[in-house]
Amino acid sequence: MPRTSGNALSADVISDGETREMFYAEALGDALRMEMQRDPRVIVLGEDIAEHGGAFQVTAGLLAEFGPSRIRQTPISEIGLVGTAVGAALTGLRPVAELMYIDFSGLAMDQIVNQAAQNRFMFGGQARVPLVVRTQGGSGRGNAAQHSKSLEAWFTHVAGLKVVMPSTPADAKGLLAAAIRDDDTVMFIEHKLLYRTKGQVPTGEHLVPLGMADIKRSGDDLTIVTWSREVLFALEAAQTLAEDGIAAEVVDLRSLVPLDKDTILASVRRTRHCLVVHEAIKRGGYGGEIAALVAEEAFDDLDAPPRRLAGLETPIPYAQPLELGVVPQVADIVKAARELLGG
Amino acid sequence: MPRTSGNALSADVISDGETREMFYAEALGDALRMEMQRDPRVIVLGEDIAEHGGAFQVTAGLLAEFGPSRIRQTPISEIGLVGTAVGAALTGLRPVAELMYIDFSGLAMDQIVNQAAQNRFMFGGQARVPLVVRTQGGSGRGNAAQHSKSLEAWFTHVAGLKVVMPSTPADAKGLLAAAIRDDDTVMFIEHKLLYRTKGQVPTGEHLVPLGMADIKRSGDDLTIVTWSREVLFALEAAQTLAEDGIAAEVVDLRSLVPLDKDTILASVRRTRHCLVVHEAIKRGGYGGEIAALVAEEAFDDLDAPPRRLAGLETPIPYAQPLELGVVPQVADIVKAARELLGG
Amino acid sequence: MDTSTAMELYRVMRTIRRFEHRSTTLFGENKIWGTIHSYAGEEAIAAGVCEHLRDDDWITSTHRGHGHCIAKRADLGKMFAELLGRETGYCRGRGGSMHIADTSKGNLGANGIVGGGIPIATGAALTAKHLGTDQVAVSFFGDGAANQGTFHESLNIAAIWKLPVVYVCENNQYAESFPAKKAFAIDDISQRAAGYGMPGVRVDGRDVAAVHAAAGEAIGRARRGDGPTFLVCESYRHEGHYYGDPRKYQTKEEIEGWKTTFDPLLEARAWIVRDGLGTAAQLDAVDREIDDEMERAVAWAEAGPPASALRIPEDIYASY
Amino acid sequence: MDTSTAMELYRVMRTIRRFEHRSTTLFGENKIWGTIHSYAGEEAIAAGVCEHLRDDDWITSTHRGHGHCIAKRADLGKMFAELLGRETGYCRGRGGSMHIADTSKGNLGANGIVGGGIPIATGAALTAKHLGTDQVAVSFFGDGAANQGTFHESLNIAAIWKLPVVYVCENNQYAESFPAKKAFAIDDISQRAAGYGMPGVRVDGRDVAAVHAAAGEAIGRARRGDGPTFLVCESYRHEGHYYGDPRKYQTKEEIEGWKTTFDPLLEARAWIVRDGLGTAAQLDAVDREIDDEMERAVAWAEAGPPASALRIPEDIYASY
Ligand SMILES: Cc1ncc(C[n+]2csc(CCOP(=O)(O)OP(=O)(O)O)c2C)c(N)n1
Ligand SMILES: Cc1ncc(C[n+]2csc(CCOP(=O)(O)OP(=O)(O)O)c2C)c(N)n1
Ligand SMILES: [Mg+2]
Ligand SMILES: [Mg+2]
Repeated sequence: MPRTSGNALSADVISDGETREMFYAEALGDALRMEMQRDPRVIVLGEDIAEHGGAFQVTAGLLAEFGPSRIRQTPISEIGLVGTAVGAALTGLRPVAELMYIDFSGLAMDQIVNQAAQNRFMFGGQARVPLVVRTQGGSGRGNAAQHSKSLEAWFTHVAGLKVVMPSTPADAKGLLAAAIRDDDTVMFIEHKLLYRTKGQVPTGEHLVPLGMADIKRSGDDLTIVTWSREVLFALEAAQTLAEDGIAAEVVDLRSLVPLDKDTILASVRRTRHCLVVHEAIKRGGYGGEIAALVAEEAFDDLDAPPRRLAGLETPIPYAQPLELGVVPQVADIVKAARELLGG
Repeated sequence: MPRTSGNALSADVISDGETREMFYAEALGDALRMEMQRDPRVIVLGEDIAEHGGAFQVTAGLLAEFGPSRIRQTPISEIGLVGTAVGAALTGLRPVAELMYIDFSGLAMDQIVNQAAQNRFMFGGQARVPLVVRTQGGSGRGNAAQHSKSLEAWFTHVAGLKVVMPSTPADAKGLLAAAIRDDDTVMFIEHKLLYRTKGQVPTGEHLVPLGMADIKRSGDDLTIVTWSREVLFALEAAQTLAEDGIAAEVVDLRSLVPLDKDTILASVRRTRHCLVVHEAIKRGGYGGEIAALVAEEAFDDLDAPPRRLAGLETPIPYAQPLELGVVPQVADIVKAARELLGG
Repeated sequence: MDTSTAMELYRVMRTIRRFEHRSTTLFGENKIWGTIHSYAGEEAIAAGVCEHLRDDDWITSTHRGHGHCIAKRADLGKMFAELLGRETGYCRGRGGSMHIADTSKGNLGANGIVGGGIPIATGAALTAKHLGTDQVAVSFFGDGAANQGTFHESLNIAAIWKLPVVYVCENNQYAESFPAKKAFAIDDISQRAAGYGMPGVRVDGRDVAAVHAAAGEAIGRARRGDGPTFLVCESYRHEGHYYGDPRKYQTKEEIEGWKTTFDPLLEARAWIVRDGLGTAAQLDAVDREIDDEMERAVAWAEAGPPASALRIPEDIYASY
Repeated sequence: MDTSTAMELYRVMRTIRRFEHRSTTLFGENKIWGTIHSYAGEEAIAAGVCEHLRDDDWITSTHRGHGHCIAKRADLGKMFAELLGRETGYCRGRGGSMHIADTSKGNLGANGIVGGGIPIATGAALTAKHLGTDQVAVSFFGDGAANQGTFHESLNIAAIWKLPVVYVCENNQYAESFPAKKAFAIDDISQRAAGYGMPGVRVDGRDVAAVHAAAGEAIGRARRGDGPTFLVCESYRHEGHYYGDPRKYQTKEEIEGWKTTFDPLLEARAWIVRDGLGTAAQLDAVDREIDDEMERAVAWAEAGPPASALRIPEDIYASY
């Protein structure tokens, strides 16, 4: 079980001891299966989620176990399927809607933002929208500009949404289960290159409360605040840095909204150096929020300006060498960390 | 003619001397009319833009002058109308597509982001998309949560888009003319409460290059970086501050992308204090980008942490007293400025 | 039709007409903030359709939602209170005219996004189907909304899943300033139903008995599990698109013509008397009751406390 | 049909088939990054439609776009070079298989967004109408795309504005794993045309002569200024949705059945010989020429330089 910041924001991780190694995709499927077994109101809607088992095999096997009335394969109608899920959530079900690629969210944005996210507020608290929109983003598979974006920043800027981005199989299971039980609309954003990563995952009930960052590695020289796939890169970078005596702390946000400010600020105040790393393009990215927050609230505790390392301001190119060059790689993090420490 | 930063990013403002007082809405209409007279490829597409003259009367009179083939009133089909404009732009026209409220952009986001913005890059530079998407945002008219949002941050986070937000009638005319002549896709974001504001506007050709901030008021004690309607509030606040001897400099970004970093940084380095003000909700807002930029690049020149003053993290409420309470007002800016200066 | 149903239909229509009249005067007195969209002239649609609905059936409404709300048996005081931005309003002053919901009566809410409610009603119908109840969902929307992608995607989904939903298109001939005859290359919008494999029905939406009959069939079909229907009701809005609309796009003759040749309310009155379902005296009595009730509702609403200060994040999230 | 047209149709179809075969082997050799979607089995559609198009007519294509690109007279070498991520590729290696455009021939581009090209073709048709030329736009898309909102909104806009555009729906019976018979509650997708007030035509998309005839009428109508047409071509994709698709959603029998009962290419061959439009020997010669041309194209592409380093913002903005 991952170490957790156990901060005030939320209850601690709930999980029994038993674990086994699972792929990230498998862990997500495990969460879906357990929540569907637990609560008959949980249904899944999406494209190619039935016989095909989902574009990334997350729903593989669920059709056989739960049948077509709970594994609702939809036509290619993003706003229709998300809006249908919003209506189902408003009237008593707990739908999990899958948007195959986050790049397609531009088609469903209205139902997510104007309908799901704002419903509770607009109607004076009469209703709830317990909806999870599962989607995935990120580059690295040669899918080019319309299938590789990282768009979490859009959703963090919407009042009424929660935004979750797990980096490990265990967090994927625990956060998805928690998101499904959550009474608000949660954007659950996976990463296409994490599906085949492995890790120990609790086999029983496992809940990771939303709003709780996780210190994936501790250190006293600098804080690397990051999320999703870049957490893995940051951990590799920290390993390299350790070899020349630099102790990097890696804070995995896991949940962008609610944001675990306490864990970020406590870490930064201790290490006095903050590097924010994300795959999304830098301009207008959520890294700006984090760096601004750190500058605003920990200014006097910093020995150097907060620094952002993020994707270049370009659509994702197709050719592999180009694709690798536009988002932060391990070596880039190592370099940025050294520079931050004046090395 | 407004004073300009005349920075390196772009050519200076082009304009002849003659001016007259116009409403912001009128100045926009003037730019549309002049560009349509100048270039037969310029057409306007949108809802209620014909007989009705547009929800905010910006296109009033254009139907009579240019006829229905150039003032193309569309059905309520946001993605259809924007996508049609994208196709027209790709094939030789220079369309101006109107999205009546920026809140509706969630319906057209795919065509703006995946199609218009990325086209040139994806296809290796074969084409251009000289499209202007005119829209308006902001609260203050009791239109509630689905007609009052400020969503510029979404668009700044998209590689391939330019984002413009004029605060005065003169800038509105000059920036719209420049946007129409620009060969890239420009999100041109107006504010519903600026349409009835007045100012001197050049009557002849008037072009304000994109990417050029404007110092709307100069001062040495602190820099207020802001845009759109908050510029007017910031100027009022600066007036109040001046009365107790605080000289605030008001930097109107005008264009969020391209961003005029030079003007921001030069001002902040001089005043050593930076307050970023915008109407959009703070979390994930473009203010984070500005504050992070200032922290990263001017850290040692700052006497205090950069500070953001922005909308509260809530959908816009209907009741007037509540509505006024969720976005920065003049008094809030004055208070924040005093705090920033340790007063 | 029996007397009580006919009188009830009249009562609902007359209540809507009066409500719109009152809210218009309140708006004129600057007591209402934002915008309001009058349903006057279209009362027969909401009344005729909702007469068949139970409190546990769902509707999704539009920016022009007062009529749907009233026909779904909303409390008039709470409606006025919402328009007046009071804490006692349906949405505690957070929503206003374009965002009134009454979930206790199955009204999932008005919507400021044209076409925004169509998939939501589809989802409500999915809930009914999933839980195996005989509940029905009805989505009200305008002619303009029928050109939105949400209309297309939703009708197809409902058709392939045979969902218990009725799509009610209120064709009042205009989408703001855009006439339906220009926004469509077809005369009869109900023709679109065939493209989804569901029944399409067109009815005179000014004739409450006709709407009532057509809606009864469609809702019965949905309740029996026989799938969705697309019902188009031809109508006309008596007022501008919004309070203050200069209506440059319509002629006085056109407007007066529609109002005088077939006013849904006057025709309902005439029909009731003609068919001996009620007397003029009885109808007059109903009118008086409604007018009194309306004034009581306005008074109650005006006496209510202003919307309470926002609680963030509590007003926005169920848990945070 | 005259000999040269028939032989040209065969040449295009055979070129597409071969191109898909070759790109599949290159993919198998790990020389292609990302994904490719084979058009094998649907060649008659692109060939039959584009035979009527000029270089100044426009098309919008899809993720399964190689066939449209070839039928619109693209350079094979530049296509392979793009798949191989070379600077000499159509998009300088920035786009890949899902993003090939050839604006010099009016191909506005493949599209990774299902339904994304439909409004774009509509806009191209608006340009033609606005400039008063006789150019035509054709939008190719699949059965799955016909359930997207963009389809609905675009067809309505084209109908009310009488735009010179032809919407070609390639019904290959599946949207990834979702069979059209489940995604629609109607058998004949072309029925939807009536809901927009435009002609709807259904044709056997495996029969190139039939496609050619139907497309000729539709494109002629558009060129004459008589407005849009919705043309549905029934077909089947011989390969999986993407390279490596396990095809759990199809049976071997079904796949083989479609391939053997009516392979568009073999049938075209048979038809040409039967009608004496060409001899087997001539067709064999065409096959050999195409195979040689293909190898030359692959060799040229493989010899090309890798995609050059990105220039930011120059690669993204025309001016910044
Ligand atoms: C998505 C969206 N586009 C545009 C608008 C602006 N708008 C509000 S009402 C309206 C007309 C709606 O016409 P119709 O659907 O026929 O309903 P009606 O007003 O006639 O009842 C428009 C364009 C909106 N609110 N939402
Ligand atoms: C908006 C969108 N939704 C989903 C996808 C994923 N996807 C790619 S191809 C495809 C199936 C398309 O089916 P169809 O339109 O019939 O075209 P076909 O692949 O059969 O040629 C899907 C769902 C996508 N690329 N874009
Ligand atoms: Mg209407
Ligand atoms: Mg298909």
